[in-house]
Amino acid sequence: MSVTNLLDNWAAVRHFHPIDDKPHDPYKWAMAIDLDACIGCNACAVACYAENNLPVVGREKFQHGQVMHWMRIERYWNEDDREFPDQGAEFMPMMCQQCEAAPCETVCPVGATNHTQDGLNSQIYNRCIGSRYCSANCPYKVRYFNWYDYPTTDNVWPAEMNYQLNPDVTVRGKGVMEKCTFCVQRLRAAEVTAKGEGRIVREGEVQTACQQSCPTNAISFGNLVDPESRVHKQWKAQQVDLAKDEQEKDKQEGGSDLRGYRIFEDLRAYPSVMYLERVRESAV
Amino acid sequence: MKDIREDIAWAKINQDVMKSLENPRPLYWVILFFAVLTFGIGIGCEVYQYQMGMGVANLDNPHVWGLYIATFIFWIGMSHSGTLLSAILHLMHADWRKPIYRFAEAMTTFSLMTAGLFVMVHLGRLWQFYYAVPYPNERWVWPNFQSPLLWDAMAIFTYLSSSVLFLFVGMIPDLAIARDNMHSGWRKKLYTLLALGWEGTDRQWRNFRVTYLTIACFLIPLAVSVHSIVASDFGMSQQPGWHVTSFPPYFVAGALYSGCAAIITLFIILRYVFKFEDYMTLPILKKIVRLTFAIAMVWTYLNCVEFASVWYSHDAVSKDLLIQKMTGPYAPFWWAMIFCGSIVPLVFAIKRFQTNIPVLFATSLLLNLGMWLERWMIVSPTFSHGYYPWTWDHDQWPSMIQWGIVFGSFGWFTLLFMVFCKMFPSVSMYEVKEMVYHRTLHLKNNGTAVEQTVEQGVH
Amino acid sequence: MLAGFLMAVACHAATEPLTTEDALGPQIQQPIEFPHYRHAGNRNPVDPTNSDPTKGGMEINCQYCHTYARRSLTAGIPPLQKCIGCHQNIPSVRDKPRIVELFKYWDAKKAIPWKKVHDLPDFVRFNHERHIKRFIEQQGRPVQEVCGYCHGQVKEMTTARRQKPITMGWCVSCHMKDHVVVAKGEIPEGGTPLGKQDYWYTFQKPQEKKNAEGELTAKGPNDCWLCHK
Amino acid sequence: MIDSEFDRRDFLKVLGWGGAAVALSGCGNTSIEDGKETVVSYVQAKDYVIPGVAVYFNSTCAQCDAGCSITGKIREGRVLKLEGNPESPINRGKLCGLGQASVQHHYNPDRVREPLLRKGDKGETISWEKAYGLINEKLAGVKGDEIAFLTGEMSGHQKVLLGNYMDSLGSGNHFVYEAVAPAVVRAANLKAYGVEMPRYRIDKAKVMLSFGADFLGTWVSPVHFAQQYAAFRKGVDGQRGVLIQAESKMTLTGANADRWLAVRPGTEGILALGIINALGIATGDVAELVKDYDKARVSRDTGVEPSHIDKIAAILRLRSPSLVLAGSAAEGYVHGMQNAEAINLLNHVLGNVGKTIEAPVSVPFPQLAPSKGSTASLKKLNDDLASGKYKVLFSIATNPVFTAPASYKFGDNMAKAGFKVAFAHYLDETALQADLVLPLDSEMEDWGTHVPEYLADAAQINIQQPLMERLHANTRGMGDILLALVKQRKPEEYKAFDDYYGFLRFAMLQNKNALGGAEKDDDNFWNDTLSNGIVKLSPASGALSAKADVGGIKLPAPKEADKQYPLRLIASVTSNLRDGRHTNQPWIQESPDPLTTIVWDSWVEIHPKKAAELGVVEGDIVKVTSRTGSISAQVYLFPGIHPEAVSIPIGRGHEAMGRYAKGYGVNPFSIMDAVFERETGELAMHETNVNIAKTGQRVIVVKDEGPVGGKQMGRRVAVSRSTDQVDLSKEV
Repeated sequence: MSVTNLLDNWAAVRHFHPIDDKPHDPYKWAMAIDLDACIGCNACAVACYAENNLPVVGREKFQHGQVMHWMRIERYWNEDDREFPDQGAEFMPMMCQQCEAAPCETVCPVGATNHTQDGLNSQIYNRCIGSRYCSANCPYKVRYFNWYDYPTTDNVWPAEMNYQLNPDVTVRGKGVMEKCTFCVQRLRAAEVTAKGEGRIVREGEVQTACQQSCPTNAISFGNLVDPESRVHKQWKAQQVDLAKDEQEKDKQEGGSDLRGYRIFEDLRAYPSVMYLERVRESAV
Repeated sequence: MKDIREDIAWAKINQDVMKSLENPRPLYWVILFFAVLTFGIGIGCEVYQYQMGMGVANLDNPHVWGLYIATFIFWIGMSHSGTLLSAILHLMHADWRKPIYRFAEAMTTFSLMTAGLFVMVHLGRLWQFYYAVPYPNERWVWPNFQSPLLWDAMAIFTYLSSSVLFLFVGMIPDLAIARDNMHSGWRKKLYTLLALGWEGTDRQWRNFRVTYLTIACFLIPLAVSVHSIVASDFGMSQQPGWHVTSFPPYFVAGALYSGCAAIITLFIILRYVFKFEDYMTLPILKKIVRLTFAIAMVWTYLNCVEFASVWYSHDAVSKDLLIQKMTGPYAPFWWAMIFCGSIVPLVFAIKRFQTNIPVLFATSLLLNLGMWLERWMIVSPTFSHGYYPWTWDHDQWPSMIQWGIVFGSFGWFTLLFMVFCKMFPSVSMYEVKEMVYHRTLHLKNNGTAVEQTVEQGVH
Repeated sequence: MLAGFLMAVACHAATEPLTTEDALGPQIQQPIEFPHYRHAGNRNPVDPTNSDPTKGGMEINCQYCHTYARRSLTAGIPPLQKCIGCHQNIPSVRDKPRIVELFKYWDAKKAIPWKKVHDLPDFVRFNHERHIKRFIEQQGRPVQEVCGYCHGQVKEMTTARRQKPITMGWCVSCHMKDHVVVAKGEIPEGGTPLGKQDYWYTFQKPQEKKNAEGELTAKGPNDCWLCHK
Repeated sequence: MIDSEFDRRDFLKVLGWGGAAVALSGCGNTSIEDGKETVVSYVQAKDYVIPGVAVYFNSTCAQCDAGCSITGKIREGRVLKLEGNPESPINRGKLCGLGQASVQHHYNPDRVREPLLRKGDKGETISWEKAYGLINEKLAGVKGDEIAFLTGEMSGHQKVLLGNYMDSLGSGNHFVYEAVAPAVVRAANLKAYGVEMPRYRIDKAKVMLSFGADFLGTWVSPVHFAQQYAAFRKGVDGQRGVLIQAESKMTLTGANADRWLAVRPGTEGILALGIINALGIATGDVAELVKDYDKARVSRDTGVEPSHIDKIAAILRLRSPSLVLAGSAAEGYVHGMQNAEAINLLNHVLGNVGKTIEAPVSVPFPQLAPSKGSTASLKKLNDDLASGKYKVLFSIATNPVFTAPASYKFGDNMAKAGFKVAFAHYLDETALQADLVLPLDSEMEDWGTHVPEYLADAAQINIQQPLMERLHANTRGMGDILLALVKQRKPEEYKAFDDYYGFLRFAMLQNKNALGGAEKDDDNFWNDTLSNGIVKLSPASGALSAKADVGGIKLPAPKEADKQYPLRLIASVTSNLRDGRHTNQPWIQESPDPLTTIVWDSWVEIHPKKAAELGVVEGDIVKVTSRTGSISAQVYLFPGIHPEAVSIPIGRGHEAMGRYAKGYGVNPFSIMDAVFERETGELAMHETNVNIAKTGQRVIVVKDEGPVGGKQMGRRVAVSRSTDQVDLSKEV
């Protein structure tokens, strides 16, 4: 640990932005969520609780806004003053967008949140000192802080319930930040297996918990670099470019017939999650 | 009006100041008692928070920062006026600063210490704070040098160490006086130790002047940069209401403002408690009041600049936030901030109030309240009305624990400050003598013969 | 000022990981003092054909007993059944006190409560499988050497004792070295001349420039999320 | 391997492997298992048991009756997570939140762990031998007619065994009760299509018109339908399917509709006839029936704008095939049957029968087919109990004390039975009333077979098998208990079976050939069966006897508002809570209601317009009073409800059951009037009228959405557009 080492490696540690000379290779994990297919059933959110050892905080803490759902389903209504929401609700699964130029990463004083070369925004629990700057700087507000020590809190994991905890995921104690990881434990397991076999992870070999449970396949997840992956095809079909802050479809005059978009694109965080706009029939 | 009486004898100066180390008015003990009490409450709250987790402060996702950060900025800001008085005015040869710069510098040091506590209190895992310190470690990991929070920690630490040095160096001649005035006891030993063998020789004086000047020069850019860095905690982020270019000067102005207001408060208290009426004179108070008024107007101007730039920008989100501050759940506090910060100082423009101690005391407290509210209004509304509408306005109101720690910090500061004033000469004796001497020179030059009744002083 | 000071200290700091006095950890009392030297130790150097255990070790491959290591991130402890599998056929040592103890556990169908020696903190996940694949299977290095990188000369011990500091800096120091990449195996379709090795390195492709011997090298992954998740 | 015999139970032990310590660890000083010094190793281990590597076993989800197949992830003997089994045509690898939460049912700290015998107000722990002996003793001298069995929907070999036991007792009193069941729709379907539950081919439809069928959330087989819905949205020939939902209170399905119509409660049938009228393609009887239902009248009665009726009729005419569904919103009235019939008539008129409504899959083993639940059965049981007909009552995994309308006074009537045995997972409201409580295994410890009511492609038998060792030593599988009981009666016939596992294996092997295992030997067949988790049978389906029968359809005019009780209470079924049997699973409690995002509590949904009229705002505690009783709950202003109705979800308001359920929310069954559907005798769940009074209290509603509600405030977060602006054909 010398300054040379610091100077040599710093840029490598800190920069995996979508810049031309640093292409993602062989992996860039990304997602596409079809809001037209999403029915808002919450299966993904519960699957996330099961996979990632999320604590159930209980009514009182939920009221204080201390809930820990990495994946939340937002429900929006039409905003014109109709008497009834006669085109239904808009459901919006929201989790960490794994931004390429993540606002959270640069501000962490201890470097507990970093960018990995496979395009994930990592969160290292044991490095976190709980300054919460990352959450303060997150435009999507998808980071969740352990306000209490849930492992020792009554009725969070009482006896036997703790048998359900996933051994591949750390159970977080008080004072650390956490967030959606794209089920990194599954990704890493798949990557390591693939490396051992001298190949890259195949499409469909690894699924996130939310994707796996989604009854309508609204969530697709995969390697954006892999031309065979569904995610790659979807992003391409929607002409959404990871490295751009304004997509082709937004530039077209009079709008386009594409429906892929990323949230708050103009903030230049380059999120890794593309949403597909919800569609409603014009004939009824 | 004269800043100080020119007929004041050097021996009397020593006598008066040394008396402050012995028997202050009873009010001193009352203040000290309350300081210990509130500090105790604060400690209790912090221990509870440490045990239970940050949740007891009633912070939430996404409202992750609250009064701790606001009060942290408040204390950092408070520290700036000490430097202004002791260093900037020193370089500008403003003589009137001489009787008051010592306690102002002490205020700088102690408010920085208090601010430093908030960095700790705020951390979710206080026991791991050393991860943020760049030192060679067995983990082979550096902290993140990109983070304004890390700059912040370093800047504060640097500022604190420099301020302590500055305070201490400036005190050496006076410590020697104290040493010589004490006959025995632990205090004598303490002063002897701290006076570093000061004899008042020419050579010592020469070196002293150079050292003092050097530190003063070093301190000024440091002070400005410290608060600019605190401002960049916000300015460097992407959030509406924070991502403002004018934040560094705005923060510095705010810092000087609250610091000056605090100086007025402490001026009045010390003047009474330690019977410093001859040194902390009303004309000096008047000068600080005028200075404060000027800074208040600068702050008001910068406030308007911020509003205007938000208003005329095309940033709908920031604009939204500004409207929300004025009309939303934080509106009472926001308007209170405007009232206390921009309307109340108008009192200072009225000549008759410029030396009216009760009015000034009340006003200075209001100004500080306003400045504290300002920091809160910078921190909190952005959380409850940021980019993402789904997470807005989670009725976040600080819990008693959070308030307890905030009040505890005032107790801690007062405790340190009051103990300092009782332990060390809070009026710089050698500089007051200098001031008196300048005064007589001035009179002489004007051809008014004043009979020198100066008896031989110590130096 | 302070930062400058620390910088200066850091500049002077050695590039080697810091180790402390107690890095090796205490000698832990195990329920049965398992003689690693007997099982894995070298054969009698004087007479290599002599397999008399009193004269030397039996050179049993580490992976013969520690079978889980190559298949899982956890190395695990061999099931008791494994010990018995051999020892029920070795009547000569049957009445040795340690073997008697072993059979007591077996008869009671009770697992031996082995104590942890290489006890990583709970939030660290070291992957045995990957390291074995990388160095033993793909690079063909000797098993005892590879295991020894972290576990030391176990073949000379009774019950194992920690031999390396196993701190994060120590792990990282190895990951920052240039390790030789051996190209072997056939070139897969669309692959590179490196053959199947191409995807060994998630975080760093093998370097273009070769080392002094003309071999390709690459560093280990430099990603916090590989071990902490 | 020393022990080569295939015995599943041997290795499913809970082993505290070193990895388990990792599971319970945290950061630094927070670890639960900090300081654990020993590595726990195996004595013997199967080849495929590798510490740190998960094994997977297939089983069946028992959280609802849809019969989704699951794959359990097992590490070191602990089941960690459930996924859908991709081999099942019902759920095709998917699993809903409720299914995911069933591990929390299994590990629930509030499960009953010992057989309990009532001693005054307390339960005394007794042994199983004593419990069985007691049952035998109490049954002595009791006539078969005096014994009643109350169960939920049952199928498979457990049903067979229960039948055998009942036969041995000479009792025919099997009451199959489901608080939430499409019983009226079944009856209407039987009339319209000749089958109770045809196969709905949502994926083949181009337009769907659903009258309150919450097929995405709660109705019949939601995971299966949700998958079909995804295909439906992708469209047949690239034309995106159009969903129109008509109901008085928006369901999850309604929230996904292209057009949601707020229908005045009870007028769904009128709307259906109005649409037939507007279609103008009906002839004969049907045309005669609908001729009075012109747009103006229908619009007046139902509150649906005439322009919408036109548009719907137009799109139904234009795009074929379509699919019309009658759901719970239509059936919950006195005239629910007529509503459902009128709606089914639409399918006939549109010619959907045979296209999107197909004949159901027939199950070759009728003895395994499910006995379908209804609410009428509970009514009958309740009446019988009230008359003191039964001396012994077996309640098997049901909770009628919680879900029966308060006016039944079910608890009091139940007390009239001399001896009440409850097979229970929790000490719920019903178990507390029982004299003897028998603790059941969770579905992750138990053996069983299930045949779902709604089958997808082909007939199938779902296998339920233990995913791990029994967590508590003294719980028993339902099959094991039934076997022990039937052995008391017929020891000779059942002496070959040590346990239910033996019975099940024997029974399955006996039919090996019919189950497609003709070429395999017994062990292979059995192992394959267990490893697949499903036995798929060859597809066999008949044709529907499609006839448009208008006889009996006579819809009443919408009711005038009751002066004293002006509002209609809709006790809604939410996708998380269903009938409240899962409320003690904390993931379910904390998973926000999809529409209101409320957690951990009940609420009263009121339309904002109505709320303004009543002067209530969000968070006001209001007293909701019906003729039967009153409850108090917080108000939530919900735009998706007809202003003449208020809605309270069922499932919360438990007074017992466990730490996560007890004391959260209110139970709308406690104010539900006992009004019944005229033809089927089912409880009419939407026929309760209520009034609302402010209590003056106000609370903060605990929910996920912020106080700006579902507004985006001009931010581009969730974006919508209409079909004429997009080109879906190019999508992948």
